[in-house]
This record gives sequence, C-alpha cells and structure tokens, in this order.
Amino acid sequence: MGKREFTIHVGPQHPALKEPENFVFKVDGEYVVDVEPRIGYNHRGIEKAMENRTYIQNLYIVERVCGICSNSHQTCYTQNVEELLGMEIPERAKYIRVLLAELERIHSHLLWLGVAAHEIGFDTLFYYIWRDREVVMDMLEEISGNRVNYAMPTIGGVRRDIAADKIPKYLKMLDVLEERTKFYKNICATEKTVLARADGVGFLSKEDAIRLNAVGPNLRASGVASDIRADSPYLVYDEIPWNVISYDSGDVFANVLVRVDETFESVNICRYCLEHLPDGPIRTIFSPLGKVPEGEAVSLVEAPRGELIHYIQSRGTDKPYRYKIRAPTLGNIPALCEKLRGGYIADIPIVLAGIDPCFSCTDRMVFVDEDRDKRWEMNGEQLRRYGVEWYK
Amino acid sequence: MAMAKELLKNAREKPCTLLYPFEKTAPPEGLRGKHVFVGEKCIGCGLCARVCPAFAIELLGGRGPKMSGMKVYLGRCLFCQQCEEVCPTGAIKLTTDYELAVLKQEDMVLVFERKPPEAKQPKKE
Amino acid sequence: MDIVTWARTRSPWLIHFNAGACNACDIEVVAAITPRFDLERFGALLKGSPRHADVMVVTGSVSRQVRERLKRIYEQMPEPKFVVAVGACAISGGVFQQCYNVMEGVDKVIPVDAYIPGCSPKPEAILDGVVKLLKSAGY
Amino acid sequence: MEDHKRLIGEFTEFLGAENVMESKVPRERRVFVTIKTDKLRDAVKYLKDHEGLTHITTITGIDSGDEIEVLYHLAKKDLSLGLRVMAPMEEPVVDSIVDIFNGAGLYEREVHDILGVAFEGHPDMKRLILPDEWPEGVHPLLKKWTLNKIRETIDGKEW
Amino acid sequence: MIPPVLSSLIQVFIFPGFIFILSYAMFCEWVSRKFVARLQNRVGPLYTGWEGILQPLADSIKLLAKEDITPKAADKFVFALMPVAVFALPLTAIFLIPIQSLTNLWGYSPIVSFEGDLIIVLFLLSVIILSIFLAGWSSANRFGIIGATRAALQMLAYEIPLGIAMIGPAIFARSLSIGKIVEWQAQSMHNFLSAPNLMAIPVALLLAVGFIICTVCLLAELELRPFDSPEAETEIVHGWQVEYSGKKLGLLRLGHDVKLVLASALLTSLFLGGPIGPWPIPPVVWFLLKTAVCVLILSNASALFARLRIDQMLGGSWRYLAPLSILYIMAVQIIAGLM
Ligand code: SF4
Ligand code: SF4
Ligand code: SF4
Ligand code: SF4
Ligand code: SF4
Ligand code: SF4
Ligand code: SF4
Ligand code: SF4
Repeated sequence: MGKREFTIHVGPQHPALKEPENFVFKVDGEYVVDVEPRIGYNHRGIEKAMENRTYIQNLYIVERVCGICSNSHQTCYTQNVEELLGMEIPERAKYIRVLLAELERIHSHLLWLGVAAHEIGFDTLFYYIWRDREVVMDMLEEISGNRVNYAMPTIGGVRRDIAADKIPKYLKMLDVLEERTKFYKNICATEKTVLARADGVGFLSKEDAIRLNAVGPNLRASGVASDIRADSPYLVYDEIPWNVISYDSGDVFANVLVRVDETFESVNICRYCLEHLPDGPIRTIFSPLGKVPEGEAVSLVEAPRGELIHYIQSRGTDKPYRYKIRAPTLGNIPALCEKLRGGYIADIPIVLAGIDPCFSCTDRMVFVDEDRDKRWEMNGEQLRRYGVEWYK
Repeated sequence: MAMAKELLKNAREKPCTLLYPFEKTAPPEGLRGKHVFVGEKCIGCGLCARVCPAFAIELLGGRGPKMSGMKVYLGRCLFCQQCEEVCPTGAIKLTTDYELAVLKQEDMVLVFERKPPEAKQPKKE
Repeated sequence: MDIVTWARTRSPWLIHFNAGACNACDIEVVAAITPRFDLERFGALLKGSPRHADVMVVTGSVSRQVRERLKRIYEQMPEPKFVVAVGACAISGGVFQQCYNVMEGVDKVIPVDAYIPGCSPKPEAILDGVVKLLKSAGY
Repeated sequence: MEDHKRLIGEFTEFLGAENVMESKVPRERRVFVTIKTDKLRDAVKYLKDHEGLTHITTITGIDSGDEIEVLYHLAKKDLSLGLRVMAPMEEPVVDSIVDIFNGAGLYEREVHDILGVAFEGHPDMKRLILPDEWPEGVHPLLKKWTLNKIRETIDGKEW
Repeated sequence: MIPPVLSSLIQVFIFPGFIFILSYAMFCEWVSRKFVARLQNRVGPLYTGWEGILQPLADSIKLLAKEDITPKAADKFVFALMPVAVFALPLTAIFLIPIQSLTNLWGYSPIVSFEGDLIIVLFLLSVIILSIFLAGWSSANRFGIIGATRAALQMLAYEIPLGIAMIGPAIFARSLSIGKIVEWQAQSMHNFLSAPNLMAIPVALLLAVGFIICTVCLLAELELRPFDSPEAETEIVHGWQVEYSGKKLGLLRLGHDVKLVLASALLTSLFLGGPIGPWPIPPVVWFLLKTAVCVLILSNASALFARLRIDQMLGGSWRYLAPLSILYIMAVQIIAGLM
C-alpha cells in the first residue's frame, strides 16, 4: 500500500474549537494508517512568564492558560501557593470554589457536547445545546462578573461571595439545566444518525487507556473509574455525596455518556453546595506584594477534561522559582493517536473532539506528498495552528 | 423522534434571540467593565499599577504626590478587578460598561487626571 | 448609498482564526453565532475557508508558530477584507505581553480594522464590535 | 502517611541507601525522592511493578543553578510521587523511560525543548512545542535565558 | 396580443424564465434559511430588507463584486467554466417544467416540452454532479478533490433509486413527458372527484412512497444533510467549493438555489400535481405554494439529521433505498397493468 498512502495534516481552525494542533495523518484511501501530533501552536511561554511575575499577577496568567478550565487552573495554583504558605482557607471559600468548579464542568461538558454535535454535522443539536448552555453562563456571569475568566479563587480564599437572596434563583437554573441535559441524553441515545457516528467509533481499550496514561473522561469512558476528586480529594469533595462515572465501551459514545452523566453529578454537587453553604468569611488575607516561603508542592485538580497538575518551587521571593503546568489534553494525546489509527478520515473530527473539544481544529488540512517529498498547500492550509495546552 | 418533537416545539415558540444591539438588556450587577477613577481620592501609592497583571496602568508623573494622573490601556486590560481590590482608597473602580469596541488603537487608552484633594473638582474621563 | 456597499455591509461572512488564544475568546466568538445572539441576523455566516470570507475574526496573542499562517490566510482572502481583533491578547498580547513566544498583537502582523477589548469580551461586546465595523464601512 | 513511609523504606532498600539522596513526605498523598541519575530506570520499573504507580502525570524540568533537576511525577490512586534525578548543566543526559511508560514520550520531548535535556533511548526526539524556526540551543526555561536575552536572540530587540 | 417572438423572449428571460426563477430561487433560499433558523430557535437573517428577505440578494451582489482568485495550481479553464455549468444546467432543467402560460391565465406549459423530457431532466441532474466533480477536481486542492470524489460516489448511490422513483408516475401516465404527467394527475384527480374509485388508494400510496424515495435522493443531489459529506465543513472545509471565491462562488451559490427550486419543482410536478389544484388560482400560484412546501420539507430534513459518513450513505443506499425502489417500481407496474 505504501505508494497509495498520502499524508494529511489536520490543523486547527475551528470556530467551534479551539486548541490548535497539527496532526500528521498517513491515510490509505478513506482509512487512517498512522498519526503523529505536532503541538505548540499555542505555546506562549507561560511558564517562563510566571517566573517573572508576582504571585498575584500569576493568578491571572494561570487563569488564562485556558479559558475553559480557567477556574481549575486557578484553583490548582492557589492550592499550591496556600500549601507553601501553610494557609488554611475558610470553609465557605472552599464551598464556593467547589461550586465554581462544578459550574465550570457543566459549561465545559455542554460546550463539548455541542461541539461534538457540530463535528458530526448536527448543527441543530449544536445550537440547542449552546442555547441551553447560556443558562450556566448567566449564572457564572452573575456570580463572578465575567462569563469565562471568572477570577474567583484568590490566594487565601475567593473574591466574591454568593448572595443569599440569589440562591433560590440559582437552584431553579440548576433544575433547568438538569432537565435539558436529560433531554440531550435521550437524543444521543436514540437519534439514529448520532448513534451511527458515535457508536463503536474511536475505540480505546481499558489496557491501552492505562498503558498510554489517558486521563479524565477519556479514561473513564474506557472503564477506569479514576477521578482526582475521589482519589485524592481536595477542597470539600470528601464531604459532598457524589459518584464517579465510568462506562466500559471506550468509544465516542461512551465519552458522550460519561460527560452527560457527569453533568448530572455536577448539578447535584452545585445544589448541595448552595444548600449547605457554611457561614463565615470568604478569604484570609494575603498581601498583594507578599512573599512565599521556600519549598515545593504539587497540586492536582480534576479539570473538566481530566487530571490537571501544577508543580511549584519557591525560593522565598515574591515570584515563583519554577512553575510547571500540565493540562489534561496533553496527557490524552498518546491515547488519542491510538484511537485514530485504523479509523475513517470522516471520523477524525469526532474522535479528536471525543477526547475534548480542546481542539477540534480538525477541519483544515495540509497535504504532503511523500513520494515526491513536497508539501503543497491546501486551500487552506490555512491551517492553522495552534497548539495547545501548552499554553503555558 | 425526540428530536422531531423538539423541532416542532421550537417552530411554535418564539426564538430566544436577543435583539442586541437594538434592544439591550442591562448587564448583570458586578460585571467587570470599563474603569472609572476618582482623582481626589487617589493617594498616588502606585499599588494598582504594581499588581496589574497586564501592565495596563501607567502612572503619569511618578508615584506619590508627584503623580498627576494615570493612563489605563483598555486594549491590555483583563478586567480582573485586581486594581480595584488593592486600591487603599477606592479611587479606581470598574463599571459595568462592556461595549468598548473601537476602530483605532489610540481610542483604547483612558487618560485620567488626578486632582489633589483640596482642589475639589468633578472627575473626568 | 451604492448597491455594492449595501450588499457588502449586509453580508459579512466571517472566518475565525485562533492565533494562540486561551479558548475563552474563541468560545465567545462561537457563542455569538448561537441562538441567543445569532449573528446571522446581520447576514453573517461563519465560513471555514478564507476564500469565502470577508471578515477575519482573530483571537489570541499570535504565537510565533502561527504568525506565518495568519499572514497566509489573510492573503488568501479575496478583497475587500477586514480584520477584527477580539480580546486583549489579539490587541496587545494582554496578559501574555512579554512572553517570549508571542507577537503582542495582531496588528503587528496584518492590518486590523476593529478592536474589541475584553478578556474575554462578552458575545454582546463582539456583536457591538462587528456592528461598529459595519457602520464604519457604510451600513 | 504510614504507607508512604513504608513505600520509601522498601524503595530505599531496593535501590540501596547510597543511591537515594533525599526523601520527604510533605503531606498526605505526596512523596518526593531524589535518586542517583543512573538508577532512574531501575527505580521507575520498581515503582511501576511493585508499587502500582502505573500512571505518569508529567515530567518537570527545573534549572536549579549548576544542575538540571528532572522530576518525574508518578501516580497511583492516592499518591503522587515526585522522583527526582539531577543532570549536569553542561551536558544534561538522562535515560529515556518511554519503553516503561508509553505516555512519557511527549513529556520527554517537552523537557528537551525547553531545557535541552537529552533523553537517551527516546525513539523520536523531535521538536514538540517550540516553533519550527526557533534557533537551536535556546532553551527558554534555562535561567540564563532571560526574557530579554531570548528576545534579543530571536528578534534582535529588547523590551 | 404580444408577437410570438417577443413572447418567447419574455418567457425565457423574464417570466417564467430567467429572472422569475432567479428571484424565486433567492426567495427559496431565504425561506429555507429562515425556517431552519426558526427550528433552531434563532431568527436568522433579519435586517436585510423585510425580515431579511433580501439577504440572498445581498450575498450574491457582494460575491459578484468581490475579488476573484484562481489558485495557481488550478486548471484555469475548467475551473472557470464549471460554476457557469453548475448555474446554467439546473436553470435549463427548470425550463422543461410546466409553470404558467403567458397567454392564458389558467394555462400552464413548460418553456420547452417534448416527449421524453423527463429523461433529459434526469440526465441534466447527472451532468450537474459531473460539473461539481470537475469543479472540485480542477481546483487542485485536496479537500476539493475529496469533496468531488464524494459527490461522484454519492451520485452512483442515489441515481438509480432517483431515476426509478421518477419513472413511477411516468408509468401511470404512460408518458415520459413532464407536461403529460401533470395532465394525467389533473385528469385522475378530476376523475376521482367525480367518481370515487378504490383503485385510487394503491395509486396514491405508491405515489407517496415514490415521493419519499425521491425526496431522500434529492436531499443527496442537493448535498443537504444528512448527505452533505461532499461539502462537510468540519471534515473537508466546504469540500469541492473550497477554492472558489468571488463571482464564481456567487454563481455556485445561485446554482445551488436554482437546484433547490428544481428539486422542489420536480417533486411538485411528479407527485403533487404540478401547477394545478382544486381551487381556481392561477397555476403559477399553485406552483409557488407547492414548491415552497417542498423547500420546507427539504430544509426540515436538513435540520433534523446529523451528517452520515460517506460509507454509511453508500451502504444505506444500496441496502435499503435501491431494493425499496425496485419493489416500488414492480408494484407500480402491477397496478398500472390492472388499470
Ligand atoms: S465546520 Fe469547520 S469551519 Fe465550520 S465551524 Fe466547524 S471547524 Fe469551523
Ligand atoms: S484541557 Fe487545557 S486547553 Fe483544554 S480546556 Fe482544559 S485547560 Fe483548556
Ligand atoms: S494540549 Fe491537548 S488540546 Fe491542547 S493543543 Fe495540545 S493536544 Fe490539543
Ligand atoms: S508549560 Fe508549555 S508553554 Fe509553558 S513553558 Fe512549558 S512547554 Fe512552554
Ligand atoms: S502601599 Fe503605598 S506606601 Fe506601601 S509600599 Fe505600596 S506604594 Fe509604598
Ligand atoms: S482590571 Fe486588572 S488588568 Fe485591568 S487595569 Fe485593573 S488590574 Fe490591570
Ligand atoms: S488608584 Fe488607588 S491604588 Fe492606584 S495609585 Fe491611586 S490610590 Fe493607589
Ligand atoms: S484575551 Fe483573554 S480571554 Fe481572550 S484569548 Fe486572550 S487571555 Fe484568553
């Protein structure tokens, strides 16, 4: 087949999607033979920048590693700094952080579901889901003052309180979300054209998922019930009743189910937080120009897309000595490549989207003719670009 | 079938589209938008410029009593509200004005004047 | 007003380019086409191919890796064409100013016709920017 | 905590006390150990096969002055273990563990990009995150490459 | 009385020819966009004319006034010619469909008509796909080529069921002329109303089946969801159209709109009685009403489904659509024989 294989670069440019990546596919007819990722289009040098900024400034740069998991990154960062400071944050702040984290998960999962629908060409479903996602966006905007970069966690607690008189309204909004999510679960499970595109597509076995160190919903869709919130509880996840979701079939359909069911869990966690919000202050004071004692710490958070790790090393100044971030999507790339091998070209977008909408930049491709060793541009080769997690 | 039913339902209902910019809804309270500055309150400590993560605040004339005003570069600002949070006197604040689009870079710079407290004058933007 | 200007300002087809954004601006741009905000009211459609587009919506701080692509895509768009920079990153580099891998602003690479500050701007703010751009073009 | 101490004890015994330079348990579910660089592969294999640390979260590289620390974050359900080795600044070389942890390939490439650490035995040490036209030898996370110096080198201008 | 030459010119260029069809095509695009938007709980085009009704016009003018880029690698001649073909062919086909006679308010006749014009329409439909294939292929862009190939593959799958489904009414009418088929429908409707007869039930049922098969095939012909993989945006960025810009893209879009009208007109003429109806309204009004309904049906389907993968489309077509259409044609033969 050697001669008939040609290489496609799939780069990103998706309105609905975001992170840029470039994958080189070797394809044979309509099948994918091999995949090789090239990331870094989005590499901005965040880790270096963090070494040059104060702890308070870093709060906002870390939030912008990613606009979708922004709250997870901030939570992870503040936990690290608080551990080095030996600071215990108020209970109420912990509940508010959990609430934000779960609202973010709902927004992210719905976003993902919409993008997945768009990828299989189901724009109507995409529009419905994004319309209903506005409910959670409104809630986040009202709580934090911005729709995506909430800037809520700060070193020592959270920056804004939840007004008691708004709680009944929020609870009602959660009911709406729950009901709509039920509807979408039903659609995904019954619509023939959706099933045809998701069922059995992008399979990843449990063994491979573990071997390739997959994380997050992607791992749970392959039958491994692993979730940082349960395995290594932070904030108050050990006080709140909730379940880890996992499905065994390892395909895109399982990914859908895991995310939908997690949305239900998140709605319940949010309800619990709103109903059991302890009284008290929301933050302890950290001076905006403060220094952090020497030491190192690792902080783990379950972001919507899976395990997020931050590592900090401080040398006692007002700036971190080294800050390391690894966002979940990077961890999923080896597993993703495995999922793509042997599939159809037409399934590339949905499988890519399946691990995370972080990049569904799949619609732009550059073709490379390996026989003649020449690269020609597609129309587009506009391809773009981006890179990802790398945000940093 | 569920999908077909939903389509029917939506065909009967009014679209949920907001007719922005022809009909505007009030932004939620607490939205983080454009800055205001109260020149009489500012003590020129420069904290706001120091903590700003996006280097969006520039003190004119240096810190302390020399400070004659400030520039805020909206094109850099993250609307994080950290400046408001650190300001010891509440001289700088964010409003809920979010319609900031412009056609030229220069239009994104807010220039504020600082009035020493004795000469009380209305704030300027 | 002549008919061509009329047609042009009523039919701004967009192409969205992520030049190293944090995703937040991107999802807000996408949100602007969803039912709540529905950019199609203005005749705007989101297109995948630069050949079809009139307005390029750029988000993100323009990392070195995408600089050339950004230029190439811009060149592929047929005249007349417009560029809208969405978010602090695309305007000035925003929080990523002074990072070693960013260009600090789209206008360092290609000409920009409208700026939408914010981090990230609300979908309404994006609509506001698009409308201001159309007005300046003779809407 | 007890379990973490037991793990460190057995691990030290396996590797030999002279090869384990430091170990600490800063809090529940966190362990850091520093070992001799040439024992890396033995240590990783042992931890994976005997302690069930089957997940590699990431690899962090740190420029700590005269040496480069390479910190492997291995994990299992309730433990995140930082396994640290040191590589000399002049010629940083560490053994690759891609054959033990298949998922480590990208992380090793990343550390190579940003700090210039060579991973011996990595099948495909290509550039991962830096731009194609990035100059060879500029490893941005080395402390000697300050932001200004990087800018000067790649753009010929300063801030 | 208008002199015959003038009257033919009017027929070809103004009504019910060129200008009428074009405006109607744009109207249909607007209807379809508004309707889909409504189903999606949005408002769709709104500020261009009343409720955005001039939107397709604005799009077209804008595209015509835009810079037109021909990629270096493209085959320039074919690349430039194909948009014209994609636009002109469906227009030609519409001339074969009876809409309204100029001289008689209650009369209807196609601009051109002859025995066997149904076959010509079928043939034109295939040639349109062929032009699409060449359009994509000549752009020398991989996406374009993949899209072109998919379009051709799809045609292989739906062409036979489409042909068979369209022949059904022809067998009943015992004529391959669209005009005659319309007359037959008028006649049988009239007969049925004056003397109800059980035979009409199987005939009506069969026509309904034919209508469904035909609709499905036309969705594929029009590259509407769920059969839009030749221009799948998420996979191959508008497929075969990817390199087109400016005027050529404008022509392609107009061609698509005209195709939409052609498809609805075919459905109307073959299964819904064409430009005639139970109440005395001029035929053109009937025609417009019925085609608008068909446009709604087609756009509803495209809002309701997700895109099928090309292999799923092919498999499904051979496994279900083709056998179904063969069963259908056998039943038509039997019933028509009994009559
Ligand atoms: S189909 Fe392509 S161009 Fe369209 S929204 Fe998706 S990624 Fe963007
Ligand atoms: S995985 Fe990374 S890029 Fe994706 S949403 Fe999370 S932080 Fe953002
Ligand atoms: S981090 Fe993940 S999502 Fe982001 S670009 Fe890389 S692979 Fe894609
Ligand atoms: S985290 Fe990523 S983006 Fe940041 S310095 Fe490291 S490799 Fe570069
Ligand atoms: S708060 Fe004011 S006085 Fe204190 S260090 Fe800052 S600028 Fe100086
Ligand atoms: S809101 Fe944030 S980014 Fe903007 S000026 Fe204030 S501190 Fe700076
Ligand atoms: S605005 Fe506030 S923080 Fe800034 S200089 Fe004035 S008093 Fe200080
Ligand atoms: S402007 Fe802000 S929200 Fe937008 S991409 Fe940049 S960091 Fe993200």
